[in-house]
Amino acid sequence: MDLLYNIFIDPFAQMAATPDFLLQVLWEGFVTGTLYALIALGYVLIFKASGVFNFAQGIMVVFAALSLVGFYEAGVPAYLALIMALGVMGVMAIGVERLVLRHMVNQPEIILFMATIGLSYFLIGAGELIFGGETKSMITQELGLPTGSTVVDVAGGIVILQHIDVAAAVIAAILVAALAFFFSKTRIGRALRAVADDHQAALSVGISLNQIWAVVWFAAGIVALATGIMWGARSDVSFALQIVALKALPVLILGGFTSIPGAIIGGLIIGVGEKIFEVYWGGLLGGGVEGWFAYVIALIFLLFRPQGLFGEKIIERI
Amino acid sequence: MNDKSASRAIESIPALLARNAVKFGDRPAYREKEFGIWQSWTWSEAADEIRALALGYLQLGVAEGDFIAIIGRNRPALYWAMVAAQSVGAVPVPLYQDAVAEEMAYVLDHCGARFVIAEDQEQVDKVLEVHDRAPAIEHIIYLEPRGLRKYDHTHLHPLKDLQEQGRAASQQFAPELERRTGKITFDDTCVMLYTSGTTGRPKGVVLSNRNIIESSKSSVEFDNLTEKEDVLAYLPMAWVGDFIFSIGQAYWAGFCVNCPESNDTMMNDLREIGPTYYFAPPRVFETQLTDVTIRMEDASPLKKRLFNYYMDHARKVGPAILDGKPVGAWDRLKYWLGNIVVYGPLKNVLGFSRVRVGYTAGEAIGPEIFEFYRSLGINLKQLYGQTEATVFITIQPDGEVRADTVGVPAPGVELRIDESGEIYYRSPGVFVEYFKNPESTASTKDAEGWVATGDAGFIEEGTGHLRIIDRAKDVGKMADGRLFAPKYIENKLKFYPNILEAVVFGDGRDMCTAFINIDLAAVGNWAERNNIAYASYQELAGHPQVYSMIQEHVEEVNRSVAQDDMLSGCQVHRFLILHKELDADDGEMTRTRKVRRKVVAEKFADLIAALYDGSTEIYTETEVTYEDGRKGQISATLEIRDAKVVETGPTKEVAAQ
Amino acid sequence: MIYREAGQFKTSYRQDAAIFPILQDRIAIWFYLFVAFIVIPTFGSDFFINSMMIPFLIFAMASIGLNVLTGYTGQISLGTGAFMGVGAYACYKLTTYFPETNIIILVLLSGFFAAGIGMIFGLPSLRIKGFYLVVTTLAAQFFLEWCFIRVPWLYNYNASGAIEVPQREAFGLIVTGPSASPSVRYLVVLSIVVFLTWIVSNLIHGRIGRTWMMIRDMDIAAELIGVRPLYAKLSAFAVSSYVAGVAGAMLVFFWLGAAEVESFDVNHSFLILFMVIIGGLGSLVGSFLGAAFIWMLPIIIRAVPKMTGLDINASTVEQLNFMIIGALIIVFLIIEPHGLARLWAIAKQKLRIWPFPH
Amino acid sequence: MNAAAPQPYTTEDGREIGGVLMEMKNITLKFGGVTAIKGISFDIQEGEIRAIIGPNGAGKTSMLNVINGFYHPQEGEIVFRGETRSRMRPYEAAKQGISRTFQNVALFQGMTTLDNIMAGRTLKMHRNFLWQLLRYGPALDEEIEHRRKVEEVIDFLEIEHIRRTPVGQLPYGLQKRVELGRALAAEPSLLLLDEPMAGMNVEEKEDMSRFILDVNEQMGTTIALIEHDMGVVMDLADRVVVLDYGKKIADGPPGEVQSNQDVIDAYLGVPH
Repeated sequence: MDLLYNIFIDPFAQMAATPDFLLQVLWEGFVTGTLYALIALGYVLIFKASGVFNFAQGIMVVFAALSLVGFYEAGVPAYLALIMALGVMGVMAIGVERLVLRHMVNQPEIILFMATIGLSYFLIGAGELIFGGETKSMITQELGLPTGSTVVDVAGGIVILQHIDVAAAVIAAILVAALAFFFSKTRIGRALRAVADDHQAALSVGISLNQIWAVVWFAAGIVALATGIMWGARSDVSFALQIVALKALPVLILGGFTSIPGAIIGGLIIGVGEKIFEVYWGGLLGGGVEGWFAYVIALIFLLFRPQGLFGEKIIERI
Repeated sequence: MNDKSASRAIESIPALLARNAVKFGDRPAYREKEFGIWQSWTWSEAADEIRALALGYLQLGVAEGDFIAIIGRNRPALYWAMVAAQSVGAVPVPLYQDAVAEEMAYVLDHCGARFVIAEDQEQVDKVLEVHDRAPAIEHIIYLEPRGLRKYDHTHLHPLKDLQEQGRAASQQFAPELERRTGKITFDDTCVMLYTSGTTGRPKGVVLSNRNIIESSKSSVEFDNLTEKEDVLAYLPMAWVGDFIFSIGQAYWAGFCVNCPESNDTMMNDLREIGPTYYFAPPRVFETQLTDVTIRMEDASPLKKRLFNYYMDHARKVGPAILDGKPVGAWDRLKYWLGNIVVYGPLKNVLGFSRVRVGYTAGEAIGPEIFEFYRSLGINLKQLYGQTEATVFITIQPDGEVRADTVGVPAPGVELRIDESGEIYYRSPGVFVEYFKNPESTASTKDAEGWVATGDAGFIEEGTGHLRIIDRAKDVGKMADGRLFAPKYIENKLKFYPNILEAVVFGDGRDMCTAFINIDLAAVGNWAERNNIAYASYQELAGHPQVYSMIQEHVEEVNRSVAQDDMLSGCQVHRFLILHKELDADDGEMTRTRKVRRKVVAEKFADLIAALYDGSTEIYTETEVTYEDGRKGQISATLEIRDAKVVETGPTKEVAAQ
Repeated sequence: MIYREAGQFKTSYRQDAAIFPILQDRIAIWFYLFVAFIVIPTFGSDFFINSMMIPFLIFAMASIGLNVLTGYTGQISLGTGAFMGVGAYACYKLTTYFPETNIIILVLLSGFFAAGIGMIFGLPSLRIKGFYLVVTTLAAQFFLEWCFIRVPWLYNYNASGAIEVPQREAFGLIVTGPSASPSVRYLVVLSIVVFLTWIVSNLIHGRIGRTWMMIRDMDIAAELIGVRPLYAKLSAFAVSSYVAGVAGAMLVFFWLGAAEVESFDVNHSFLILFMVIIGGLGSLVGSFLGAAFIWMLPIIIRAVPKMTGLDINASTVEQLNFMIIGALIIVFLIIEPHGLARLWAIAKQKLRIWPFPH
Repeated sequence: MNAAAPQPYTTEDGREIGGVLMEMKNITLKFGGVTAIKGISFDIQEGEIRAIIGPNGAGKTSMLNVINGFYHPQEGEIVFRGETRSRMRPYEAAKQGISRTFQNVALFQGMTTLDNIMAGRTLKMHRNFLWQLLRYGPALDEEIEHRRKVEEVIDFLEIEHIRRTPVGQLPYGLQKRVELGRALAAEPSLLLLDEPMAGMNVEEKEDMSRFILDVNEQMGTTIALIEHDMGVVMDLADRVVVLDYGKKIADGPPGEVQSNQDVIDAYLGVPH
């Protein structure tokens, strides 16, 4: 009976008892979710345009952040370092297209997927070799991002809002809006969508597949850099982030592999869900459940709706 | 010599079978690749199958002296059908399976076969088609039931059922079978084989048990063949060679006959079995060598160098080592190395690893081709023979193997050359008669048993080896009286892989000219490597670069022919490349792929005229027969080229005369 | 070149269905076994046996496990490390409760626990494919990792949180623990690996292996022919996890001697996956080649600069190793998606038709 | 047009066509809002070659997919061997002896011809896991026994020379033949062929026609086939059902169907 009580009654009693704490937890979850959403966004971009499930997105985040910090530490002014880090992502996008994707046209998806695992290993090695393996802190202030926090009185208690978190949410919103604009209003954006729908059609209207890939990887690189900065500002910049980035996978399962809104909503669900579960139920299991909660949610979800929240039901033909 | 006294009693193939069933009871007698594996029958199992079939024949009413035609590719059951026929005192008549209906009708009618064993639906259809022209046929027995279910089965029987019935009626017919088998003697007919003569209708060569058994016995002893040999039966069953190798020698020595799965898998099956005793006409060796050359063209430069290096060495010392002649230790070591990296693997992929004795015959083999195989350490030899001689006339003993002779007289064979140069022989293998054709019999075989071969040749001084020049009737005189030996020139031309077939003209004329057939495999490969596009055989054959290449070959032959005083008049002055391949279906060749000179000369008279009237090209139309029997017309404008000849003074010819 | 197939013909399906139908291949296998069982223990140094051969064999075993699932059945998995962990922890618990039982038997038994867990996490594969399945195997990976930390019962409540291998004997020899000699441990590992490879090879060459490959190549057609995806996929998960579990148990008991969760983390899952990719999907030989390659590579990277007199520190070697492996994965996928095994097969084919090029 | 009542009949070449093997009653199949098949009924009789024809998008392949349980119809009944059900399941269909080939060859590309055809016998193999582990005794005996059957199929289809070739390397025509082999290996009582001659040259078509007729005649297998080539259908089929836009527009012997005005209109593309 104790167990049932601990599972079904006690957590809700706690929530009701300290609503301000609940709000704090929700906020924390929301911010984490935003970051998951951003990583997932990177995956979606590349998957939509090239059908590649880019396993290396996580390490791209780390790599982008490390370049930024690395340039700054080498004496480059912060904003210039930001631009240079963008340049690094651009070079990487072109490099990936030239050296990898171009040679793997028409390969099965699963082979491309494995190639990106190889790519992420390569980037881990290269990143550590260039920037060293030790943890670095993000140059938050130097970039002009807000620090400090605001205490808000709410529901008979307080909620602490870190300014950087607010900034993260705002930046994420801006990025999403920018991408939406890019996809619907610009020529290259529309081309990207055409490619996603039908490679042949895209080619027939004179769009070079190679260019598209480079552009889309670059876009994913920008998202990665933004994610890296936000994440770095909240914790530190380290390769451990690569494992955290894998959480984007369950996010994608929920949101679907090709849906930008799906990625965002999925990210938020996972972020908020795992935080709440950790705080209110994690203790029962000895804590640390954040590590797997997202995956198990995704697993359960898969069993009932394999095509994701926003995906269409697939009719199998033969 | 217990064997000898025992063998004296053995006067027929069924008697040999009975002996083998006891003596080699558990050794393999037949294998056939079917359903993916080599189905095997031991001698005692084979004896049982044959007996069942013989009983089945009896039940079907086969009488002594009946002819039983057998049509199909090499399969154990068809061999059994022949031996079973012999067991009941009937005469097996194997036919060429690719014969068109007309040929088949003639043969079936000529021998008056009452029974036909057909392999499958295709052959059954052919027999049914000609039934009205061969009315003696009463029953058709087939091997493969596929597609035949709907056929009227009153005169049609599956071989399996016949055997079943035979087994069931064993009690009833066994005594009759014993009686018939028991009374077969040396002088009874063993088999009748139709020769695909180069001219006229096929003739039925009647061979007695004496012919077959004596020939098999002496040839088995000649090469020390034992029951451990494996042969691959893939040559037409209607050909005397296959009968001797797959029945005569196999039964005498007790070795195993292996039948391939299908034509498509022949080479693979050859490789799997790895025969120890192997026969192939020169054409097969030639194709194979061409194939080796082509495949090696694509090899990496290093491998090519290695291959060429060791093949050069093999040509130098290989034959000598094979003949057991003294060879230096260093050369031996190098040959040993070569054997590891080149010869051994090559023999392996060709399926010749285990070949102990190999023969080629039927036509002259190119010296390069012959040497190639011998230098690899394959004991390839030549023999000279005929259906009428039950194969063996001359044969090359181990250690005396040369490309330019056909060996010494086989055991028991006497040779004679008459004043015109034609070769005559007399032996225990000399045939009984041509069936229902006493005139031909008389004109071929004289009262003392000497048989004219129709070939011209001479016995080499010192060695006693026979050398063949040409068909006796084809050896002619040119207008100025010089010797004209077309076959000799044609063979020289054909030794080039690019040339598949050549026909040389010049009898009674003042110069020699030639038709050339290119080898599509070799020339096609060459064209591919040189980026020469072509859509058809005809287009490739007419290509100027191909012409130039062939011209070089012709001129080279001319240079070599000029060396020989007697034949220097046979240099080819002008030639053309034919727009179609000479084909047995069009009657231009025999089924054994010998050129029918007369037919070709008549059919392409316009082309010959052009060769001699100095024109540089000629338009022609030709009738062709397609694989399915339909006929069509093809037309082409052919280029005629002059080839350089080496001038030789006329004095020598005068002297020679 | 060394093949002499002429005259090697099959007169029965039994011969034709042999796993090594060619005589020379059979000779080669006996030769490899001779080298592995006699030559290496006799002449190999302790370093060679302990640092190269034992881990190579264990990783090869794990690769075979993953290959069954990914290479033969087409179900990609990133949870191999965790399934190895299940085997290791299961074996640890088993030997705690049954200290007298032959440890080799316990190692083999522990695989069944991994198989059970593997089947549970394999269940979603019935409904989902491809990347989706990657996520469920990651779920297994992280959930199990968490278990290895948070369930102290699993490591007998050790303060260190690690499992430490006690000394155990089998057939009168000390086979585990610090005083077990490398040669003995090597021979035990080798025997298990050879035995299980034989078993897996049997499965692959029979009906079950065929149903796996049918699912891999075209699952819909397989289903319409009458393969039940449930059985096919779950049996693949079970066999795969069993083999991985045994490999995990061996990893701890015959090599590391002690282990924490880090030995079974997601990076090990990747490592095994790389071995399978580079070795060759759907090839047992490939699993050995891939394991040898990935395991030997860092050793070579370490050794080469030393020989040339360059001094490169350990972390640089590690990083170079990552880069090289990552790049190689890509290169292999571009040039030869079937990995070393295909190169091996091509080489073999070349030897069979030598001197012809094709 | 009324369907001919399922009466036993004798074909021109004298085969006895028996009772009804399978009957489709009023089948309707929808995908979302699209109706692929609208209330179609027809039957397949024991021993006959039944053709399903129609223009592109007429619902032919969907019909086959319903027959072997890959698609589940929203309405209607399927009677197979006297058993009525509202839907088939693929496994059940296979178990009941329905096997098929596919419009775009659906072979197991990574496996050899031999293994592909062996795969067709999966349902007939029963030796348990433990024997399979050892690949010895009963498991090996079973494997060999089925190998023998498979070799008969290989022999029947004359594909000995590609026995050990991975099917991915085979030309299209041969792949189709291997696929037929895989279906035959299951010794089906009803064989469904989805455009067995698509993409073949004349010679390959002739071969395939011969094989189909031989299968029907020698093994007595009932065959339902979809085919585009009208000539082929007229030669092969005993009875033809014609679909257009998911509806049945004709059903009967080839000659009769060929002269049917609706069929002519459908093929010429006359608007409805």
